[in-house]
Amino acid sequence: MPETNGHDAPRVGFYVCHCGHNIAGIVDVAEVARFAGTLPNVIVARDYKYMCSDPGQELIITDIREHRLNRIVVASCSPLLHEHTFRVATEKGGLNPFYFQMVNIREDVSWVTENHDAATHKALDLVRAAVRRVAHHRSLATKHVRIHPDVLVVGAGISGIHAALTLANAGKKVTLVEREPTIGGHMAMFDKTFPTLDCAACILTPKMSAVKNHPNITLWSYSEVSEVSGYVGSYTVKVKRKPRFVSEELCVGCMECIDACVYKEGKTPDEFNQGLSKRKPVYIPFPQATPQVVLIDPDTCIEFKSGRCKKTCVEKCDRNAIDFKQKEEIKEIQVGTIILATGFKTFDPKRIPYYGYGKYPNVYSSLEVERLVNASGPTGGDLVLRDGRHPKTVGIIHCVGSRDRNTNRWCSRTCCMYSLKLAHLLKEHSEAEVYNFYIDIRAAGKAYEEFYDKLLEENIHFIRGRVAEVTDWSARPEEEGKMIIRVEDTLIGVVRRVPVDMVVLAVGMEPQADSQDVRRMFNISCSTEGFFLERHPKLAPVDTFTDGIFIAGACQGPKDIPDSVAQAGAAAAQALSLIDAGEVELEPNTAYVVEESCSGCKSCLNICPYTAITRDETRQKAFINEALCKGCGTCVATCPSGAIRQNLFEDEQIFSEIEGLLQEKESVLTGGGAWRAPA
Amino acid sequence: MSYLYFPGCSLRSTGRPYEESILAVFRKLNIPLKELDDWNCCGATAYVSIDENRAFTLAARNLAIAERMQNNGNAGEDLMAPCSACYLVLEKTQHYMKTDEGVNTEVTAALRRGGFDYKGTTKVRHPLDILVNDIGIERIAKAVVRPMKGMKVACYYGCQVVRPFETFDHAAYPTTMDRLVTALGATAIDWPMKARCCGGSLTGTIQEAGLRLNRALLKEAEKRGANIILTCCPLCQHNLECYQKRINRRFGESIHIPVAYFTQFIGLALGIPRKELGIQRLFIPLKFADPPTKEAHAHA
Amino acid sequence: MASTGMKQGTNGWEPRIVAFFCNWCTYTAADLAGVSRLRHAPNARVIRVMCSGRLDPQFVLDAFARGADGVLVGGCHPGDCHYMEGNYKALRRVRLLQRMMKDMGIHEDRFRLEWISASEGEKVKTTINTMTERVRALGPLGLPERFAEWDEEMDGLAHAIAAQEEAVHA
Amino acid sequence: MKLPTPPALRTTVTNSPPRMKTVVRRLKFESELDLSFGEHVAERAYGQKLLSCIQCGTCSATCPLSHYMDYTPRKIIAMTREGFKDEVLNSLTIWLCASCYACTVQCPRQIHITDVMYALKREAIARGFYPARNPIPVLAKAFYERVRHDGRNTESRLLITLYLRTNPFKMLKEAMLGLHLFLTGRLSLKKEKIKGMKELRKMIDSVEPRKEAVPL
Repeated sequence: MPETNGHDAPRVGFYVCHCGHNIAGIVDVAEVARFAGTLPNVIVARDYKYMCSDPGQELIITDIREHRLNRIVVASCSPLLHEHTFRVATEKGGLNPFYFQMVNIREDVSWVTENHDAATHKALDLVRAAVRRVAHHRSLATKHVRIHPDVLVVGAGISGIHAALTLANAGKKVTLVEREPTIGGHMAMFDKTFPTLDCAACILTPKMSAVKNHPNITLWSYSEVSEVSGYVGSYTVKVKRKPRFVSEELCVGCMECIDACVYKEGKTPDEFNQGLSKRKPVYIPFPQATPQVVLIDPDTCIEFKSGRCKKTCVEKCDRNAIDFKQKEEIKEIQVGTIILATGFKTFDPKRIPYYGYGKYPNVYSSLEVERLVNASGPTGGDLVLRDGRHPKTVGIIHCVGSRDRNTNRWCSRTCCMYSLKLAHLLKEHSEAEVYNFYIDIRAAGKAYEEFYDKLLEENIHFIRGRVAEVTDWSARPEEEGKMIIRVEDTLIGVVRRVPVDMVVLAVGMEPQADSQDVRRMFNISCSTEGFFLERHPKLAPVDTFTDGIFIAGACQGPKDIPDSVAQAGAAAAQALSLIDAGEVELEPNTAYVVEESCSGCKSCLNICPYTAITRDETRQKAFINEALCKGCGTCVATCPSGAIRQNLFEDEQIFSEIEGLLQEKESVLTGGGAWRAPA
Repeated sequence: MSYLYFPGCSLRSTGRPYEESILAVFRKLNIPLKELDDWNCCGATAYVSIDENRAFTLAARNLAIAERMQNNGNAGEDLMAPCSACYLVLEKTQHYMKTDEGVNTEVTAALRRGGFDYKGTTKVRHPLDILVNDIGIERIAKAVVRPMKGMKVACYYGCQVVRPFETFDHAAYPTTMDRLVTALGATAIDWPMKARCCGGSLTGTIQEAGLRLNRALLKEAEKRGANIILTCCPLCQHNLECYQKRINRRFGESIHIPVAYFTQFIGLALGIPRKELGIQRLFIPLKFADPPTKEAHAHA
Repeated sequence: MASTGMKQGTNGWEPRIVAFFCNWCTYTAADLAGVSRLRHAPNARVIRVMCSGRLDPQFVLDAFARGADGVLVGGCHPGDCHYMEGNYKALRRVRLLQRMMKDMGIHEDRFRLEWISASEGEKVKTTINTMTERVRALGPLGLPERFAEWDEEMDGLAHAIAAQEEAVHA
Repeated sequence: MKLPTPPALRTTVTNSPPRMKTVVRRLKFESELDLSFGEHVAERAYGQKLLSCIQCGTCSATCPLSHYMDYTPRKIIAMTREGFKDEVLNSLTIWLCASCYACTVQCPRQIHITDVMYALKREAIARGFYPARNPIPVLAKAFYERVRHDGRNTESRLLITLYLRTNPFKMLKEAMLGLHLFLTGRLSLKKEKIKGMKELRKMIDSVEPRKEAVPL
């Protein structure tokens, strides 16, 4: 007999929510309430417009008092949305919050069913099950765990940087891990930023050095997280620190070793400049790189290949910072919360051969152009093409690898605006005729539309049409030696051939190549496209389904700088609220051992992924460490003698749910009982 | 390795040299071909414009016959269709029978009426695909007796052999034929119109449009220094070759470039007599016997 | 009461499928299906568990015994389990159960395990639809009724025996 | 309402816009549209995605013939979707489509545009929506009959029928080419015919002819 709050028999209060028309439009809520009223133990059965509203919750609270209810069932939306709300209401009414059971008749019924009768029928079955289940509920104490105050931020692009600084300024210790030799991410590569046109470096580098100098931030660049274990409040993280072959402590970034290198000229395509220039084996990504530390690329360094280099770099370095023996290190840290800001990858335009990228030298990706027009870029900001010419006409093709079912279906959100920006910069740099080929201009942002206006005023060409092909097939003398962009001017309804000297492909944003591995490591989910999945698209945009792990920036979906920064701040705030609360409530859904039934067979021991189960050798019984148990219930299902049970998911509770679901006509129990667990 | 062979109507008239050269080349490589019993017209592009399920039925009969032959001693033999139109129509029929229930039920039923119980096992292949991917470039290269040195070839695939299904090559930038002719010692010129449409039957219907398409193709091929165009479809070949004179007359051009079937080209490289390859049937004669021109040497 | 039942379905009979969905992947996916208004067959009744690893074989048998025509289990894709490897444990048990149920003469199509990640609302829809169709094709399983029959036979037997005894001791 | 039949098929290519001869009303009343047309066509073209068109114009730009069309393929999709039935079925566009599938493979919405064009051709033929001497539907019909009759197509005979039905004088123009083909043995009047004609006819006729025309 389940224990109750002062009453022996369960006295159930049942409430069905209209949710406006969301539920009531399909499910006959009146019938549901009437039906619930006929069920055993049900004292009150009501339907109400919005149960989650204050008056709705008030209904529950007063009923508990007036009708001495000791069980509450609410049929409304998904428990993932409002279970907490109603548990609180139940508690306010003076009951233990776990005497509550929720029935999902919106996401699971009204929103997925057309037929009214079918929907109502399904709702009734679910309600019957819940009413039966709740009778077996027991009063439970919520579990609390301490939150370790330190935070791990993964990825040091603008999002990671902003999140780290926010936390550090709030006095929290932050470890910031970046895969590349320098922090700054994509933003560091940009020339100017839309719509204000202030230079990316000017606004980013101060934040970068702030990170470097902040007493509360440990910056581990050229490093990758290799292992994560633990749970909200106390995660153990292993970080792999790749060897730079230059001591971070000793190097001051004077870069004399670079000049001294036996290679007079660089031979390797420069990653930071998108391969538009060459770097030496010993290099620093760019002048303001943070940390200001050079590194050696063992794949191209003679010393590593032959071991017979003059090592002019070593001679030159008066601080003896260079160390060819440096080994990879694994560091281990303890943190309470984690923010993932691993960013995005740009679409590889080779995947659309029609645009001739990699075939015609003067077809560029937008990121390449960012470097090309940058004063500290490979050409010092001189807009000179791969074939040495200066362009007189430029065509910017929008939506490359976006809004296309053959590549990526989503809109990358940033391309329209950065294309406008590049159009402006290119015209500024070259006085060229600039064409934008777009499907739709998406300038929804503060001062974005105004920027579009400005560009129109600058007499940039805007042709509404998705480009079909870029070829060197000239049909007329004046087209000779040019690339021909073939497009329909959809606003005029005529196919146009536009000859240009330079083509810029506005490539879209994609999930990082290794996003699937990363999400597995951190035990979170990805949406269909492969971006990290937020807990709720509207109400929990930076939370994940794993408590204590938050996401910020473009790893969650295409985003521009303002949005990324905003999200980074939000993620930091979420982490802070956990940290400052000091502890977090956990579902008391842990497993426990009923000693008298335990035979000590050990079959549960190696089942538990968290090694929460040990064997008390003296008493020959299994013992579960509640602090370690995450409540998956795998051991419960494994125990041959039914000695392990799980709070909130007791066998009786689930059996009674099954019974309720299927018991259309009363008493078909015959024989069925044969399968019942020893309860 | 052996195949069932679906000639299609064109290869019995305008495309005759295509058939002759195919048979000759496969004979030379000792790859047996068995003509499909009592095959019927595939329906081409026109039939679908009248009634599509009937068009599918028409084409499906051939697939069914092929399957029947496979079950009677020709196990595992794919159905080779050299004409792009036939190739696509058969392929498309196969595709929609697999993907569209409506089509499947109706066509299968119709086939039953004709005494066919079609399981859908027939695979439709194009000779280009077979030669390069089954027989293999190496094997063909080994058999070359007269390398095509100095020949600058514009490989022209046309549309329906690669589109829409892209079964064995890219829809816009196919390379199969280019690799093949390179192996024969020739140079394949790179041009963006490899798979650009020749207008198909438009030359016969809305000729003005049809001619202009072909003119663009021919001019570009010549401009890029090609001294021959190779095709893998009777209609393309017909359009590009037989209408050259008219194109020149109509647009005041002076285009003169031979247009042959890629199989004829292979045949010559393998030293098969010109007559067996139907070379004499071409409007614009091929002068291969000549030693390569100096200019060609320079480029080769 | 439940007479508000479905009028659709030819003979009025509609397959009843009990579904055990794990909280983190499949249940979330089902919510997504809802939010995206992906209409599907109303025949599945979902029971939420934290992890498919909680699936006790008895749950499945009980469901059948109480009149389910099919049982569907949904968990995270291999390697994606929120609890590291609960779904593998589930897989093992399901394999075992499937063999058992074959011996019991329950058609394999009546019991299905699917990996459905949080983002696969579409898959929830198709899975439930296809399963419903398969089970509909198989017709009612009706274990409770069969149990009832067996019990009756047993009663008859019991009475007969009792009668005999009385006759002897009379 | 019936629109004036489209411009004659002698396409004259000029860069200066054609001079307006008749005034065409550019105002459209909703009552003049057939709002069911879009879906009707969509389901006949395996192109259900037709409705998802975003009017990007890739189809028009890939199309090697779009610049001779009275409406670009993109417009045809838009008009179909919006129910401009008469304009669509009267358009020259659907007849100019040479089924090269360039649009189909590049469409960012994966709309089977070529199949849509086929569907529209069938629709137009079924409703007699084309100028009497438009050679394409005539060719299609002639071809259809020939194949229904012999199981194979004899090109020579097909062409002759075509020219007789459209423009007999054109035959003279083609005579030289025809002659050349004869001489090279690439054209013969010998009729191609299959043995299993009865069985084929049985099969074909068993298929319900597609009733393209919907009640108007």
